[in-house]
Amino acid sequence: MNGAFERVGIRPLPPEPAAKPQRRRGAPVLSAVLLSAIAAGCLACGLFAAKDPSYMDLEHCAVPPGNAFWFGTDTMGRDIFSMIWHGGRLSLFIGVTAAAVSTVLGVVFGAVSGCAPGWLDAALMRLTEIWLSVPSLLLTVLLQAALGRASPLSLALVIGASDWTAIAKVVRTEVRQLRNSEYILAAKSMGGGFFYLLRRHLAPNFIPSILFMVVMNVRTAIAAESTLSFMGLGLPLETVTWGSMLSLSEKALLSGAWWIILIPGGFLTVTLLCVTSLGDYLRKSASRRERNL
Amino acid sequence: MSIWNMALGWGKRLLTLLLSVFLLVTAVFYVSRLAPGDPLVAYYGDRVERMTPDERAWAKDRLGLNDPITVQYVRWLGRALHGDFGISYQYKMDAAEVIASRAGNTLILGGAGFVLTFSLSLLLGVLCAWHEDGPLDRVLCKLGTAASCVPEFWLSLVFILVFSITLRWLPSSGAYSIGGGGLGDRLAHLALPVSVVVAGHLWYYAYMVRNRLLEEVRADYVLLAKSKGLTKGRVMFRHCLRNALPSYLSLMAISVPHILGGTYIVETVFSYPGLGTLSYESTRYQDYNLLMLLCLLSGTVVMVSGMAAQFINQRLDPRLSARDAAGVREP
Amino acid sequence: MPDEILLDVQRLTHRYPLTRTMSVKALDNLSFQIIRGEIYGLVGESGSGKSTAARCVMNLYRPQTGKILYKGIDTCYPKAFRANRRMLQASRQLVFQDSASSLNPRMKVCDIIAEPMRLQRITPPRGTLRAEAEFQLKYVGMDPGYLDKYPPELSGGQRQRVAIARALAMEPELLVADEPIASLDVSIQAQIVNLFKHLQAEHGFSFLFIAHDLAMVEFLCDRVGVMYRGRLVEEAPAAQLFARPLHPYTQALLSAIPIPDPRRERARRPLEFHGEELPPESVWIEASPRHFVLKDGRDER
Amino acid sequence: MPELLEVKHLSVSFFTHTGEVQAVRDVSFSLKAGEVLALVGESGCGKSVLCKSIMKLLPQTAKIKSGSILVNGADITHYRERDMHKLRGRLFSMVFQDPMTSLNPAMSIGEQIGEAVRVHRPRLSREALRARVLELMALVGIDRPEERMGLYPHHFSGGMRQRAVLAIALAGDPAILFADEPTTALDVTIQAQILDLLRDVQHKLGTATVFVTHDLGVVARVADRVAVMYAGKIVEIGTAEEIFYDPRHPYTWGLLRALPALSKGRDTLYAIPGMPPTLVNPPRGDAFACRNEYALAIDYQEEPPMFQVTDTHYAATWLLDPRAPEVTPPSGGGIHAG
Repeated sequence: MNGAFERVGIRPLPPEPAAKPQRRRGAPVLSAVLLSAIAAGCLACGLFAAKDPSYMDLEHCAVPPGNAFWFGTDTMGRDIFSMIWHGGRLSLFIGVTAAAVSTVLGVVFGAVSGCAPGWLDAALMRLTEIWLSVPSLLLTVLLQAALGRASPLSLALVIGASDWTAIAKVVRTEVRQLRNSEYILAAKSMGGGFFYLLRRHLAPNFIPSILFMVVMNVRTAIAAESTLSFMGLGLPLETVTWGSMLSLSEKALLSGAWWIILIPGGFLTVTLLCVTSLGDYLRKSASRRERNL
Repeated sequence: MSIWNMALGWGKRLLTLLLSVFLLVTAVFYVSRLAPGDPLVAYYGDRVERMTPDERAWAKDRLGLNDPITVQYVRWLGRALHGDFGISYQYKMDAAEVIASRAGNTLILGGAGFVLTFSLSLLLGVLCAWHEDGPLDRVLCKLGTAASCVPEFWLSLVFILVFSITLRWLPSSGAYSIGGGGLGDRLAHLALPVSVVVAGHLWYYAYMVRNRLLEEVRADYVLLAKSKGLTKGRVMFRHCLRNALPSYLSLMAISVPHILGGTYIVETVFSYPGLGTLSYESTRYQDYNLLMLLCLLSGTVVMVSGMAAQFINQRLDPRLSARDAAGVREP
Repeated sequence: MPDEILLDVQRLTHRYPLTRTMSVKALDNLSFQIIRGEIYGLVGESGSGKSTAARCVMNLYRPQTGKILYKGIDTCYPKAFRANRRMLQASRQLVFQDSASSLNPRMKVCDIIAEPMRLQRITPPRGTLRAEAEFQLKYVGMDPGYLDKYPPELSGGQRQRVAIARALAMEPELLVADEPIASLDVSIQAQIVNLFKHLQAEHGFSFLFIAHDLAMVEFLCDRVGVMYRGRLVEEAPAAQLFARPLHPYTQALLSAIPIPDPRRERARRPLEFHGEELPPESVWIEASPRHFVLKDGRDER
Repeated sequence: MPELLEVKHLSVSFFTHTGEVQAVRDVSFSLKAGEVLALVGESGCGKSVLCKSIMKLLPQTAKIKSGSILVNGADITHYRERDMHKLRGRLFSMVFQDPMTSLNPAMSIGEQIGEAVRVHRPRLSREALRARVLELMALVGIDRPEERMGLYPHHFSGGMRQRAVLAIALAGDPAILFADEPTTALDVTIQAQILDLLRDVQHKLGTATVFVTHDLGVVARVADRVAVMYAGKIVEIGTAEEIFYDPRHPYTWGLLRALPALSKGRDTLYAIPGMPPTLVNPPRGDAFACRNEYALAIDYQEEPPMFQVTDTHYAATWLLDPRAPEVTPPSGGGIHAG
């Protein structure tokens, strides 16, 4: 055993085994699968939902689900099965477009406000407060009125324009916080200009924290579209979306045609749930990363 | 900070509040007139379709709708400052009176929703924070997220379908049965709308309470409090909850308009005669005077509750009142 | 050859506004000079204004009054600063206290080191920016394998080395380090201080070293200034200051450091300094050659 | 003299998403009534986790894996929260590192101290409570206590806050005080005052103290006995004199040599090469071997046991094995008395 007690000094350590890539805990697999199934179904609706969603088969009004009409027909005799997929396409489109609009507005507004001198920042923030103080439904109706006729695109713009304040606030706070952080100071002292700082330093740091808000905005926008259309303030009855399908529900309630209410509403709710759980996951992983830094 | 300074600060805030409300009202006035549609319909109903152009012009003139928008605006503003908000085209009554007759119903619905939402969310939030990551917390979190995803109007429909049509337990519309009815009748009519309002908002606030409490639980001072020998309950209630309460109260203040405004959809679905249905009608039928007054009202409620929130924060949280007097250390 | 003054800070005063009417004086008539090639230590306790001084020197804050002459250019004067911007930004570099917050957590090490070169559009002498970053990283004693890592993956000492590599990539003439070792472990502190000493000997840059740890200052610095409440109370060559401190505050500060020797330490009683406010009529006198001290003006009379 | 606190083969791990972090690995030590034990080591060596695990103040991710904790002969290893809160404050209490965050910002100082008194004496009258709070504030050197009782933490400077924290910790007359780097966040001059205060209070009340620090100067000032920790283990333990004047573990040598005061006049400071290992996968054998110029081949194979040097002095290094070659400690590795 003499060799064991020989003085050998510092030896390099064997390299550490590389950390195993671990499965992220709580990844919303089910939600992702469901959501992609719904989205794929909506995109490829022409392939399997062959019936014309706007065709009114007046001989078959409010038929319960069965072999001929899988999900039944509504009070105007339209086939709910194909309406779901065709209408879903429009609902999703409005949701995504509106979220994109609100994100762009919010980021620009928030970044400007965050970088602006105090008085301008205060003025801009007051403006968002005023914006917030108009009831959102009223706001969309007024905006819609200002834009003219309701079309899916204009509705998306309106919903997006009424829902950017939350993102603007978050971006502003993040930018304010980052602006005083030392690595920004360091880059400044090395001669980095405003746009350089925004591109290289600010944006990569606040994008993860607003990502989940963007996803949540998709949810809000889908919900807002359906609410507006349901109340007759959004898209007209002939334009099929999940919301406009539900605007027939008053008649359906009287006749007890549950499928007209429950099926489109169920699709709507499941979609919202999936989007929410994806957003929740994004938020959690963003805050986890923050904690690790 | 002297009382004088404080008064100055609040005075300034009041001034900005007035200015904000003024800006809001102006913007709404102009934008609402840009909207297509015919305000005459609200006043004359179907008769409008049979009117000759001359009659139309006369009718418009009578309602003061022929002048340029700015003239109309100045006139409206001048009258409004004297407390005259014009008449509602649809109800052919003083706009203020129309609102006064409906406000009570909304206050009952919104108030009940508000009280229930906040007491329940406090309860749920504390419960979840106490059992952090335990089975109860997880189940409640999942349930809450699911509940908050359901659109209010659809939830209302489902409730009507289940409780009014299938089970026939509760009435589906109105605030009371025709021909009056007692307290029980009112409550029965309230039950469904209130539960939709509560279900829509509850989880958002409960989650807020939970996270705020957990933030406090993770603070360093909790370790010291525990090492004194305090029990978990005492630490939670005497320290964490107490520190989280000011921000919760100010959140409550901010959300007054949210919850009152949230009754909008619910009122429409349940045909509940409140301000929500009123503002829905007034936007739909371009009932300008009514619309303006409703906007003025909601703007004021929002701004006042914002101010109240700030006030609560400053008065209740010694940390914030200290920031006002920053620089004064160590007597 | 007479000593060339590289940095001349003259009567700097800086206040932080608290409310509209109140403010905190962070710097109060601060003056000091740094000679080319020397290591100047600025020590003081928290709130003494030493970090503010560093940031003023780096043009990150603008002092209310006073001048900062760098190579004869008044850097606080916007016109002069703009005219010499590139030279000033390239030849003065800053190392912060907290490497966790002074390195962008979402940038790779090689991008961090190359950032100043990219910003100043300098053609890297070793071909590519990456090669340059690799060279600098090796130079501060780190393995090139770290080039593609992100700051949160590194330890505190390694991050501080990266920060130093970034500063040195520009071949600065003045390096300002604001408490660069305060957040590190003792054994790592020694590594970083050795690195500083070694690099300074090799590059010959002037070095403003800000710290509260007097022992490290004594080891590293040529001259030391002691700050108290925004003012310089004593300034002397390091050996002299530690051997014969004159100002009561310096004496208290020195005696407060515990000695790692139980028998001697337990027998000792640290001095205390109770001068809450320095009398305004204090005068700055040269007590012995190159040893300056702030004397209470009333004592002189 | 009976042992007040006995820790036997204690191992504590954190279970995080990156794996098991073995923060404390097989630590044994004991504490007698009235003595001051210093735990020294670099950040992340587990010294603070050790204290918190004894008081059961660790987050839920931490688990005591093995070993036992005995207080006055009673085994408290498996005590639940409801048993622990009866012991905390009276049997042991703690002073934390950062006085800026360890006080409740929304409660007045007097109230916080009063609460600590009341926990253990719920039937105290108002006047008696007030008197006790004033007495405690005077004990920790807060002048004009009557005026300051009603103030909030943000009115106080760092040093004053730490005094208030100490008053809270002493409110229940604990037998053991854990002081977790109580002066690290403070300025040197304030540190000197707080250290003196701690020593005075300790003499007056005879509270046994576990003092956690990374600063050997502070250790020299306060400690009767010293335990040096590295990578979750105690590598050397002994009286202050033994550790400073006759250290046996190469890590202790390194720590002492790295003090700048001992490098006076030299060109470079001595620095322990390399970095401490991560505790997710502690290396095989002696964790310090890869930074140790005196490492033996066996250090890379097998963990050294505790070798006894004297009755009070133990060190975990194979250099103390009779089969090991004779090694002269480096100059500066021990401070020569006198």
